[in-house]
Amino acid sequence: MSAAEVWTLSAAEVWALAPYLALAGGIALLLLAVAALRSHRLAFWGAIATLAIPLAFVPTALGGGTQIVDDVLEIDGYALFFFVLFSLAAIATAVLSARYLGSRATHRQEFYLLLTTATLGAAVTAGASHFATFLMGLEVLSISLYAMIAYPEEGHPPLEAAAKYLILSGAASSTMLFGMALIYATSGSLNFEAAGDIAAGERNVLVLGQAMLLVGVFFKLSLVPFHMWTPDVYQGAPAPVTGFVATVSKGAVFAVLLRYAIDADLLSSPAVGIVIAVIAVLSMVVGNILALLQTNLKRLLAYSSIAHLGYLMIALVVAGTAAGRALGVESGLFYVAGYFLMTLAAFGVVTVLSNETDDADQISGYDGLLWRRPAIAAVLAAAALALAGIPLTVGFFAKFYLVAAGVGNAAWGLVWALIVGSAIGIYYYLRIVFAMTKRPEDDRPLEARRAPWEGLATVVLLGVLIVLLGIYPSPVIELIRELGGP
Amino acid sequence: MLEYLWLVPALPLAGFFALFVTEGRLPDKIVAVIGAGSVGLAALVALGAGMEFVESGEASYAQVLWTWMAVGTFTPSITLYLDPLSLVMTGVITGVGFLIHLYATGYMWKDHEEPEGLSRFFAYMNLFVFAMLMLVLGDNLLVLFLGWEGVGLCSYLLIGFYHRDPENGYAARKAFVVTRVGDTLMAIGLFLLFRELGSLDIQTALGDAGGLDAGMATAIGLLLLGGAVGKSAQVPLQTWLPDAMAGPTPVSALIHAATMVTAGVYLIARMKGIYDLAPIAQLAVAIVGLVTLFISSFTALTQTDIKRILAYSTMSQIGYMFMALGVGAWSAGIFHLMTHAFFKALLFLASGSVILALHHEQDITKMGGLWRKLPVPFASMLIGSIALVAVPLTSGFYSKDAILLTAWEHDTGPWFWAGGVLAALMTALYTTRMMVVAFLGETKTESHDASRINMWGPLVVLAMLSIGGGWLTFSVLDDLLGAIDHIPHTHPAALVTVVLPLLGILLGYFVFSGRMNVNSLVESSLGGALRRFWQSGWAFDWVYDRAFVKPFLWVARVNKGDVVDLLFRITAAVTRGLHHIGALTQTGRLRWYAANMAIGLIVVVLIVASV
Amino acid sequence: MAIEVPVEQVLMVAAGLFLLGLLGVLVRRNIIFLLMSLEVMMNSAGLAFIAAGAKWGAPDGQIMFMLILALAAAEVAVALGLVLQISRRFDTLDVDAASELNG
Amino acid sequence: MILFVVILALLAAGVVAWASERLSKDAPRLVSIVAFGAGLIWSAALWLDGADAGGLYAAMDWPWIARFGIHLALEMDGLSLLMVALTMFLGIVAVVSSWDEIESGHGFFQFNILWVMAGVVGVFTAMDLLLFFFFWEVMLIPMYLLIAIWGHEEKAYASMKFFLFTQISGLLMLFAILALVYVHHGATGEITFSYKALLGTEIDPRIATWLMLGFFVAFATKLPSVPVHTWLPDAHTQAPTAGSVILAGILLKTGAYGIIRFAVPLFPEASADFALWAMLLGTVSILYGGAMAFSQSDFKRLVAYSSIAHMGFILLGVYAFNELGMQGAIVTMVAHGFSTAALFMMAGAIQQRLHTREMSEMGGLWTHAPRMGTMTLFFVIASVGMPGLGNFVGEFLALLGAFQENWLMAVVATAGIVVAAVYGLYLMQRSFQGTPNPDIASMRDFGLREMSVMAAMMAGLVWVGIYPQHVLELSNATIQTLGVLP
Amino acid sequence: MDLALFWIPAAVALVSTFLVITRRNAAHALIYLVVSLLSVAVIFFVLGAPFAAALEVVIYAGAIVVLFLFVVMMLNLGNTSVMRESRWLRPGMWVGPAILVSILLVTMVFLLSGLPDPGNTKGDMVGPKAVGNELFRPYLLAVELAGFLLLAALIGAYHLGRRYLEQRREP
Repeated sequence: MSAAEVWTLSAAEVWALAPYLALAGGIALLLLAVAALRSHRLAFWGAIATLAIPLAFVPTALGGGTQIVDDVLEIDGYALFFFVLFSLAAIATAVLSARYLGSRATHRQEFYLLLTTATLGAAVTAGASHFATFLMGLEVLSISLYAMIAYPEEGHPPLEAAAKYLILSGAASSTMLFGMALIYATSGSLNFEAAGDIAAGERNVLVLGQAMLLVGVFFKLSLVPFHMWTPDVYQGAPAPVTGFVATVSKGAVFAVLLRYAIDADLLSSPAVGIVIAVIAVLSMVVGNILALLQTNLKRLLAYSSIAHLGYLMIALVVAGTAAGRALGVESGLFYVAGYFLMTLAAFGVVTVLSNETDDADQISGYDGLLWRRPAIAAVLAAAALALAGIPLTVGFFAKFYLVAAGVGNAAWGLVWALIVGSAIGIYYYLRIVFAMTKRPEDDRPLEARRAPWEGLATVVLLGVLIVLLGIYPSPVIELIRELGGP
Repeated sequence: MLEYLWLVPALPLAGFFALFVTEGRLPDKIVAVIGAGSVGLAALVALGAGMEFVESGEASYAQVLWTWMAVGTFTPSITLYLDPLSLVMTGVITGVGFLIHLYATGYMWKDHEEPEGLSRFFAYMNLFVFAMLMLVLGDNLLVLFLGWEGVGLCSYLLIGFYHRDPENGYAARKAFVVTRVGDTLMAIGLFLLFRELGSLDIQTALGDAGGLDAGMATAIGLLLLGGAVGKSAQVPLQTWLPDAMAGPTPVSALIHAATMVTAGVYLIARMKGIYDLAPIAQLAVAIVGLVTLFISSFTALTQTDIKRILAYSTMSQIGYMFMALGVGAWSAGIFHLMTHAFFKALLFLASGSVILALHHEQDITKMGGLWRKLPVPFASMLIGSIALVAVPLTSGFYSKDAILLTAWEHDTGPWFWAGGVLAALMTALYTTRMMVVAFLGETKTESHDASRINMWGPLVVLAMLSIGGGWLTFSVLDDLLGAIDHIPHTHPAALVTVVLPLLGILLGYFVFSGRMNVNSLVESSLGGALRRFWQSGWAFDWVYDRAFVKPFLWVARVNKGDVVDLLFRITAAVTRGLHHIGALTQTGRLRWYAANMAIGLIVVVLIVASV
Repeated sequence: MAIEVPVEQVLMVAAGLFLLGLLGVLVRRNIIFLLMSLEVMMNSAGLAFIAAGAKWGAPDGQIMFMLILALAAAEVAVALGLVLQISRRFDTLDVDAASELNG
Repeated sequence: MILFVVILALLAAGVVAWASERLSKDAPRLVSIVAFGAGLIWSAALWLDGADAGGLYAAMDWPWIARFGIHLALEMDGLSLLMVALTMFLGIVAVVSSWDEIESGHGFFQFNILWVMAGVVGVFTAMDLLLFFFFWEVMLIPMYLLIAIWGHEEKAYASMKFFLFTQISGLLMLFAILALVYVHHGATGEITFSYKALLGTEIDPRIATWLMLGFFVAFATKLPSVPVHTWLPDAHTQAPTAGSVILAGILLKTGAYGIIRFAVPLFPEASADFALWAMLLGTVSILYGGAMAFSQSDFKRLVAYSSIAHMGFILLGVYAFNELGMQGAIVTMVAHGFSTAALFMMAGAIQQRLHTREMSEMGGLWTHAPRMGTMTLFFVIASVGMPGLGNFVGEFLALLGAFQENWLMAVVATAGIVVAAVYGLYLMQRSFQGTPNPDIASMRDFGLREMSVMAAMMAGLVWVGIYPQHVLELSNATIQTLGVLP
Repeated sequence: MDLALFWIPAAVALVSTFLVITRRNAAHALIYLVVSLLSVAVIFFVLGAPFAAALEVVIYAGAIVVLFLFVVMMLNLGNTSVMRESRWLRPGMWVGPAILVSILLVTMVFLLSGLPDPGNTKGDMVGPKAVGNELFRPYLLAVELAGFLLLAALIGAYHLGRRYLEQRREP
């Protein structure tokens, strides 16, 4: 192996890697810039540029078809879909955070660096086809998140949330690593696909490894019974970061799980199928029930995210079968995209309405919002209804897609659980809407805090997208179909 | 004139419409003119049409107005059908109806609670006449049912005319609901009829009725009887009629004596073709009539309210009509219907004059010696009474006589005759009691007769009809309804029917004027119990109250919150409980969270280890 | 120097270490000890990778171990930063005492 | 095309109405009235113009979501036209009935009314199952808001209950729709939601029963039928008058329409097997609804329960599987729309004047307001089933039809007309008749505005009552094409 | 006999790890942690991974534990904290977790013993060169990512630690 070979990457691989390289390079530049000039404005716009510029390389990367770089990173339409999704979510988070963090931290520059590294980690995770990249991507994301969650310089909740997340996530990561090691011990390769080719006799250890791997993944996806950190972390974390955790972190883990499930033929083991089904059903039911009477909006959304990830498992189960692969992946991607919009919108509203010290996380604080701030209230209503799966919002088609996938592949139990879960879910989503429609009890002048225009613009844009895709989802559906599966 | 037949129902309807739309803003005089005039005009048109019809010699005349609805083969049309039966009914309705309307213009002049009351009264009355005319003229059972329900509605509205008194409202609702029970049976009868014969056109259906098997015919006959029983206040649905006397007296005269309550008789007569095929049903008609006749005449004997006496009397007289139809005296039944309309309307109107003169005193025991002060009402009452008792040569005599003589010859033997005769005796007794107690004896109250021509005029006309109606119309009816089998009056049975009422009058006079002491009999424990039993109308109300009303009210009270909702409330409560339990698990304790992850790990590993 | 060892024995030892670490996480309240337990767990995963790598005679296991090493270092760095903040803001290292979010 | 334009026009009118709030508080309702008036004129014009050879008055078919073969297919045949015209008419009634009631948020109020109606028009014309479901749900949210914002004391509970019931049952329908589509897919290899394509699908009888039940439950809940009726009394009682009018007049009819258009024709055999049970439910509804109505002391609640009883006739008629029953059901839909809307309007008017719905606090109102008394009397009589008025025609035909099919059920159901008399007259007695309540000094009677609407509804009832042929002819065309009658 | 070479350090590792999680004094626990890590390093060596063994000693036992030690000293976790630990660490608290962990142990051992032949490690040394070759070719991206991992940790620790130091100065 000569030194020349080490750096041989074909042009196609380079073009495929270009978005990632651009992002990584951007981070490096941003680090230098921030180190040299401690300016918030520079950091902010630098971060926006770092996140936006790589998007310009995506079309070319797509044009090159699927490229497996170094056997560790599979850059295909699927990975790039998530790349774009994560970048956009990160941009939204950056915009929302700018003013939010202003009153909570004297130095905001590092936050943008962490945001970009987290995005890089997530993007890599979504493209991982190998345990090394899986691990590294996920941990780059996680390590960044710990710091982002604990970012505010005062107050207990962010610290507590970060500590809980770090310790439990560390334990989960260890479990996952142990699982990977066991899989490697049976398969002899760290590549995802290798695990699929194991002889039947070796399944015992493999299955144990997969179980431990799944436990780690379930934790990151906050599925029952590995969900308990979720509400505490969501509540304690700064609102925009919560939005980021709820979307990008979950999305990345789901992306890699789906790819792993397909590459390693995970569902061929009936035991794994049962585990996923049980966990999914539990998540749908428990998540929704826990959210039922919750009075804290961030916690409520946390519980709701537990349920939503449970729903998403339907896509996984369907995609795991040969017959349902295409539909399952499509439904999963569409759901994730929709879920990103709704969740970001919801947490965006929380962010926009938060004041200098406290997050707007009490539902009672939303009383009469419709009459004070119709636009913001409309966005939150759209988000809540989308989460509930009501038509005219993207949430409906997302859920429709899942049910269609489930019904199409006779996953009756899961579909029923989804119906039951949604039924319970309607109650608490509507509670949010109802609170906003309340008439002010007395005639006190309605307080109208000034909302930051950039935050407002962001949430309104998200709200408009929720509704637009709720009316005409075809473009996104067609896009996803063209991208193809992992 | 026959082509203007549609005007007969249309005129009262127009009257109703005019009064309804103007919302009582018309002066009372114009209201009275519209109210009574529309019926009067209808009567004139009916007279003209009737005369033309009789002259034409046709068996029937049908005027098709429009097809009500057309659904598949179900195409009931709104058609007016004139034949002798409906002609007689139309005559009674418009004729007697007009007289009563006229009387009411006086009776109701100041006797209403609201300024627009008079207008409302005549609107209802006109609507009633319209509905009643549709009932008798409709050529389709559905149209008949329209009239049938319409008269029920107007009856409800008019009984509750004085709506501020909740008692009246109760009486009105009772009347409507009880008759609706009958209506329901009748509706079911219509369903069955349509299913079996494929049409609700009366003539078509009767024409095809030959194809019915006897059981079906009996079922239809009994169901229609159910409807008739309700509307005509026969046992067992008779309880509403005495309470219905809460309405203004002209209402009692028109609706609850002359016309509406006889609708059942009309229905059965109209559906003769069915009953011909169903002897059992026809026998049931006779039995219902006899039982009602019996029960109500005993009850009448113990009442003290003059209008309630007349109400029970009405029931018993309709019982005669039912019995007539049941024993096959079709013409005689209708004949009695007509004569009864005359004399009972007269009795009611006259009693109305008395009541008005006594400022709404209706208790006969508080009257007395009125004959001197109220001569015209007294004379009218007297004439009405003798017709009611069927003193020979009055109209009531001819009709009742015809019924009893047919009953004598009934296949089952003279049982119906015997019952009828006994009831005739009772009729004489209670009528005499009423007259004696109210009009003879000492004067007990102040009174002044304020009636004017529009009130006593109708009394006079009706009195003449009550006397002469019998032989005046006898031959006409014969032509129209087919000859009544006359049994010579020398027959022993006929003799009894002639003599018995007279005996009754004598007995009654002696007993109730105090010349014959029956106190010991009345005050014995058995006598007292019997009297109370009769007075309560044979305890029907008591039984119904406990059997139907109380349980229904109990259910309504207990289940106000809707027991079905419990199902959902419990579901919601369980879900909420689960939430609270679940929320307890979110302790915030890191080690507890980790422990749950460990448990989860164990479960997952155990699942994969065991599968 | 290297010897042949049944892989499952090594894996069992690794599992033992892993579970001891887990036990520590489950029992200890002091956040410092929790972090030490986490280190133990990660180290056990590293051991498992080394064992698996040794089974196949490939360097991949060692490479994964090195990545884990980096991860452990990174995590400890951030975690200890957090510990400093916690001890200042909560005035305790007891994770139960520093627990205000629940429900 | 025109149908879509009409729906869009209603939606746009909603936005205009909301925006016009700034001009004056009358502007929004004028916008509504103009919109509904134009809609009514348009329906009348279509009617006068007559149907084309296929029995259609208007039709369109655009692709919407190609992935699932979902089309924006709208068609208007006789039944649709009838229901749309009723919708437009009751729209006007609703606006007038809440003229004085709404104190704030005029624009948003009218917005919601117009959007409900837009959804309803969509429901009545959709020819694609998913589109139908879409509209089915679209009409929910504005209705929910109408109750939740402008409702009375228990609005939170009532609006939530309304939403949960309809939404949960709707989920079952969605499930059934998807399952049906996949059964069709299995048979033909084509994924389509087109109503006409799915009509003749061959389904395993056992599955067909379950799918039919999915539809039936959704429609029976909306109808509503015992035992899923309990949302209705609460929703009606708490809704603002316009809400009650729309709910009773139109929304309940969508359930009946759904049964006639979808549940029965899509699953003719399963429905025929189920007919006995459906008729039983109808009968129980008639009797139980009537008994419950009598139990109530709240004016609106009583009327609400009476609606349940009336809707029982629809079940009875439709499942009689003959022309008489079907026509009876349809006429009942129209007539009940008028009579109950009027009674709710009356309830609203009384509540607005006396600030109570408790009949124990009324009594003798006739003295103060003879016009209101007369109107109440008229519509009570209509709903009691007086011949000559529309309700009678419907109920008689339904019973007559049912009797052909199952005489026992029809006989028991006929007893319902006695119960109707009991509660109807009791309502009249306790509110308008009886001793005048001394606490009520005076009560404003109806004015020209209310009377003109009332007169229109009276005319409608009489029209349907004495010459229902217009209605029957319109619906007959549809009934014949449904292909479910022998 | 060869297996003793494996099992002796393994036993030391297990015992010392047990002592780590049961100590009350953080400094003592850290010493045992070092012992545990060193034993694992020996196992690495035995298994033919000398480079990993070296890294284990240098980075784990060296750098990371030292980092811990710094913090323990900075926070001055002396005798009071030992007493506090005794209070927090009641014997009863061990029962539940111990049961859970035992169940896991039994299941994992059961599953692991199912590893089929050939179940032995190769017994070959995989030296630094082999590792390096792999590391900088197929795993280059992973290495780059490790860099970003450490970068993120650096930024995070810097942010958190700076605040600690700044805020300490304030009062």
